Amino acid sequence: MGDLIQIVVAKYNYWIYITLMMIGLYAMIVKNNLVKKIVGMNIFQTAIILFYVSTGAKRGATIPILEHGHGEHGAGAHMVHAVDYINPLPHVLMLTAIVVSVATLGVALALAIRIYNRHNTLEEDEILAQIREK
Amino acid sequence: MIWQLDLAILTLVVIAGIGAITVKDLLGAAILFGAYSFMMCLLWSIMGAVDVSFTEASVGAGVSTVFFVAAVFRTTRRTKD
Amino acid sequence: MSQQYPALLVIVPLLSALVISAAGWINKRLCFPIAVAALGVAAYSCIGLLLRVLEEGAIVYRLGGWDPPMGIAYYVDHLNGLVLVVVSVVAFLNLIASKKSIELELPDKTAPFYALYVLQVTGLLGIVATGDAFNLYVLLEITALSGYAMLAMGKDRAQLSTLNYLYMGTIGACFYLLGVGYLYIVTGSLNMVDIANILPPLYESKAVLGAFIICLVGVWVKMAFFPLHAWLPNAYTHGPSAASSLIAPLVTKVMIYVMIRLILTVFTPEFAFNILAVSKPIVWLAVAAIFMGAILALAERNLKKMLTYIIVAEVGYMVGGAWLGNRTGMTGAILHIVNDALMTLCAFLVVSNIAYKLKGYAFDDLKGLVRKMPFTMGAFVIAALSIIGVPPTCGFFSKWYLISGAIQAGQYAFMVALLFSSLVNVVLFFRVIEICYYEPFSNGHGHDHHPEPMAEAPLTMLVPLFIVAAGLVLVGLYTGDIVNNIIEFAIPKSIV
Amino acid sequence: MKILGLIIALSTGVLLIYATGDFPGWADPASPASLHLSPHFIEKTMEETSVPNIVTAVLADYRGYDTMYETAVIFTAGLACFILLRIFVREEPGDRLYRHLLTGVTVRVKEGAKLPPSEDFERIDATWTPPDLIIKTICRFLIPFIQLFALYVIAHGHHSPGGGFQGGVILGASIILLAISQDLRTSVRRMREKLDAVLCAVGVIIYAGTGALCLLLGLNFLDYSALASVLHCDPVTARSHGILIVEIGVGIAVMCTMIWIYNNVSSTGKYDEGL
Repeated sequence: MGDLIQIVVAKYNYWIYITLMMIGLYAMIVKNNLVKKIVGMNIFQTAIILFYVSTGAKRGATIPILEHGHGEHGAGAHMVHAVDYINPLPHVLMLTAIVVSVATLGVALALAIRIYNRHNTLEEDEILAQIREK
Repeated sequence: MIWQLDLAILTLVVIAGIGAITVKDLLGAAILFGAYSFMMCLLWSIMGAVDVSFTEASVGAGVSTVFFVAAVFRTTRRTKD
Repeated sequence: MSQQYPALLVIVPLLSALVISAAGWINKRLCFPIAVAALGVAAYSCIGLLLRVLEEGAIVYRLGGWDPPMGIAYYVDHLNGLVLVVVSVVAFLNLIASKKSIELELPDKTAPFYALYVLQVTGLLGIVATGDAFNLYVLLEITALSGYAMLAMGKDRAQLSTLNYLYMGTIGACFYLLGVGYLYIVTGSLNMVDIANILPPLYESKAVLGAFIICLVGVWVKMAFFPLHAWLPNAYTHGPSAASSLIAPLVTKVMIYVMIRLILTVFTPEFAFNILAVSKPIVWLAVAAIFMGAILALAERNLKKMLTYIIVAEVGYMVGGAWLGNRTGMTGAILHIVNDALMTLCAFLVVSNIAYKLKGYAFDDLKGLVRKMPFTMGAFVIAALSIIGVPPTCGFFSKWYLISGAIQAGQYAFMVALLFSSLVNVVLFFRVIEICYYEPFSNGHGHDHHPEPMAEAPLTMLVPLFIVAAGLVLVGLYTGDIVNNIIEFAIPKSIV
Repeated sequence: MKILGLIIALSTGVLLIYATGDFPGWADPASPASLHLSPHFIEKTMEETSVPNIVTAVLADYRGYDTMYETAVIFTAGLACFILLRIFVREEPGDRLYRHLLTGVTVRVKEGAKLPPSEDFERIDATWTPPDLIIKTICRFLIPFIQLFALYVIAHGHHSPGGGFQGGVILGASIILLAISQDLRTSVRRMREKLDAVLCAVGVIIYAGTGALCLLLGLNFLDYSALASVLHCDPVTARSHGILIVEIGVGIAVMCTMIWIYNNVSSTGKYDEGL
C-alpha cells in the first residue's frame, strides 16, 4: 500500500494529464454538438502539452534563461551547469504545439460556421437528418 | 515548487475541463475553456516553463477564447449536451 | 547546387506558396505559372536527389548547420528517395491536369487554392524527407490543415465530412505526438537514427511498448486503416476534384511510408517483428480491411465513392505487406506505394474529367460515356486493369510480391484476401465499364435518337492523364529495375 | 455511442497508465530526457549563439526549421479560414442600419438604396448597443500600451520570456480589442484586408527568405552564421541577429493571421459587421 501511494504521489502530474486526455477524447467521440467536440479537441491537445512540459521539469532547477547573460560570450566567462536549469527542449516543442492547436481551432471553427450557415444547427444528428431528407 | 498550490491548481484544471464539456450553453463552455487554459498556464509557470505559459496565456486563454466567443456569437448558444 | 537538393525540394514550394497567396491579391493569372514552376523545381530536385542517393548512398542534410541530434537533419535514403519522386511527380501532373477544373469549381478563390495546394505538397515532401520525429508532426499538421481547407471547398456535405476528418486527423496527429513524447522521455532524443541507437537496451520497457502502440494507432488513424477508416470515404468523395485527386493518391501513401519508416528506422525490425509478437494480429486486421473495403465498394452506386472504398482496401494491402515480416512482403508494400499512388491518381483524374463534363459521377450518369469521352475511358480501362492486377500494368507486380510474401510467411488468409479483392475489383470495374457502354435511354420511340457527339475533356486534362496511364504500364515493365536498384537497398539486411 | 466512447477513452487511459509505469520519476534530474540533449543546449547555447534565453535559441536556431513550419502552419490556418469563409460581394446585400448622430434616430436602408450624402449618419451593426464611454475610452488608451508591450516582447525575446509568437499574438489581440470595443469596420480601416493578407505571407517570407539567403551565401539552409559577411560581425553574433530577424518575421505573420482569422470568423466572411 505504501508503495502504491508512493507511485501515485511521485507521478501525479502524469495521472492528471491522462485524466484530461480521457476527458477530451470522450468529448470528441460522444458529444453531439460540433463546437463541444472542438472544445474536447482543445482539451485533448492541451493535455498532451501538459505531458510534455512535465517531462521537462527538474527538481532543484530554475527557469531556462541564463543569468549574467548580457554582453559577454565565449567559453569560461561563466560556467553553466546543466543541473541548474530546467530542460528547455520540451518547452520549445510545446510552443510549436500550442500554435498548431490554435491553428486547428481556427480552421475547425470556420468549418463549424460554414455548416451552421447551411443547416442552421450545430447538432450532428440534426444535420445528418437534414442530409438524409434531401 | 509548492506542492499544495500545484495540487489545488491541478484539481481546478480538471474541474474546469469537465465543466467545459458538460455545461449546456456554448458561451459558458467557451468561458470555462478560457478558465481551463488560464489554469493550465498557471500550472506551467509553476513548473518553470515560462515561455510556454506566456504563449498559453496569450494564445490559449486569450485569442482562442475570443475565437470561440466570436464563433458562438455567429452561430448559436444552444446545445443539447 | 546538387548539395542543396534536400533543402530546395521543400523551400522552393514553401516560398512560392507564400508568393502565390500574395500575388493572388494583385493578379490571379500569376498564380498558376508560379505553382507549376515551383512544383517543377521540386520534382527536378527530387529526381536529382534520387540519382545522387543511387550513386552515393544515404544523404544527411543538416538544417541550420547543426549536427543531427542537436538540430534537425534530413535523412534521405533509397526508401524516401523513391517516395519523394513519386509524391512530387504525382503532384506536378495533377496540378497541370486540374487547372481547368479548379477554374470551373472555385472561380473566385483560385489563388488561395493554389497556395494551399503547394503548401500541401510542401508538407508531404517534408514528411517524407525529414529525419526528425517531432519535425514530422509539424509537417503532418501543415499537410492536414491545407487538406481540410481544400476538401471542404466541395459541395453538399463536404464541410461536415471534412470536420469529421479534422477531428479524426487531430486525434491521429496528437497520438503520434504523444508517442514521440513517450520515446523522448525514455531516450531523451528526437532524431530518428539517434533514437534507434539508444533504444536496444530499452526494448523490454513498458514505455517503449506504449510509445510504439500509440504512434502506430496515430498513423493508422491518419491512413484510414480498417477500424479507423470511417472518415475517409465521405471526405474524399465530396471534395472538389482537384483536391481529391491530389489528396487521395498521396496522403494515405505517405502515411504508410511513415509507418514503414517507424518500423524500419525508429523501432527497428528487430523490435517490431521479433520482440513484439504483433505481426499476426495486424495482418488479420489488414485482411479485415481488405474484405470490408471490397464489400463496401460493391455496395456503392457512385464512381468516386467506390474508388474511395478501394483506397481503404489498398491501405490494407500495404499495411499487411509491411507486417508480413519478410523481405518479399516489405518489397511488395513499398512497390505498392509507388503503384497505388499512380493508379489512384489515374482513376481520380478520370473522375475529375467526368465531373468536368458531366457534373455528376453516380453510375446512372455514366451511361454512354464511352462514345462521349473515349480517350478518358481508355485511360480508365488501364487504371482498372492495374487496380485489378493484370500483367503488363504495374498493379500485377506489387500484388505478386505481396502474395508470394504471404505464402512465405504462412499467412494464407492474407493471400486469400488479396485474391478475393482482385476478384471483387474485376466485378466492380467491369460493371462500371459495362454501364459506360450503354446508350442513354431515349425517351422517344424507336430510332430517333442520334449518337451523342464526342465531348472530350480539354487537352490540358487529357495529356497528363495519358502520361499517368503510360506510366502505369512503364512502371510495370521496369518493375525489375526498381526493385533491384532501389527497393533492395531500402530494406535493411536484417529482414530476410 | 456513449458506451463506445467511454470504452475507447478508458482503454486509451489504461494503456497510457500502463506505459507510465516505466517512466523515470517526475522531475528527476537523472532522467534520460535531462541527460541526453538538454545539457548541450544549456551549457553551449551562450557560446554558440550568444542568446541567454535558451528556449529562444533552441526555438529559432537549433530547431529553427520546426519553427519555420510552425509559422507556415499558422499561415495555412489563416488562408484556410479565408478560403472557407470569405464571401466576396460586389453590392452590399440586405438592409443596412444607419444612426443619426445628433438625434439618435436609427434608419434602415433597403437593399440597393442610398442615403442622402450627409456627415451626420453613422453606419451601425444590426446588434448595435449604445457605446459605453468607459469601455471605449479605456480601450483607446490601452491599445497603444498593449502594442508597445508586444514590441518589447518581440525585441526582448533574447533575454526574457517571449519572442515572435507571444509578441505577435499580443499585437494581433490589440487590433482585435479595437474591433471588439469599437466595431469591425474601424479595425478594418486601420488594417485593410489586402494589407493584412499580404503581410501575413511577408512574415513567413522573411523567415524562409533569411534561411534561403544563408543558402545563397554558401552555407546550409537557416545557418545564420552565413549572415556574418552581410552584417559585418562574427558568426556567433550573426546567429543572434539572425534569430532576431526571424522572430520579427514570426511576429508579423502571427499578428496578421490572428487578425485575419478573427475578422473572417466574427463576420462570417462578409467583413461588414463584427462581434
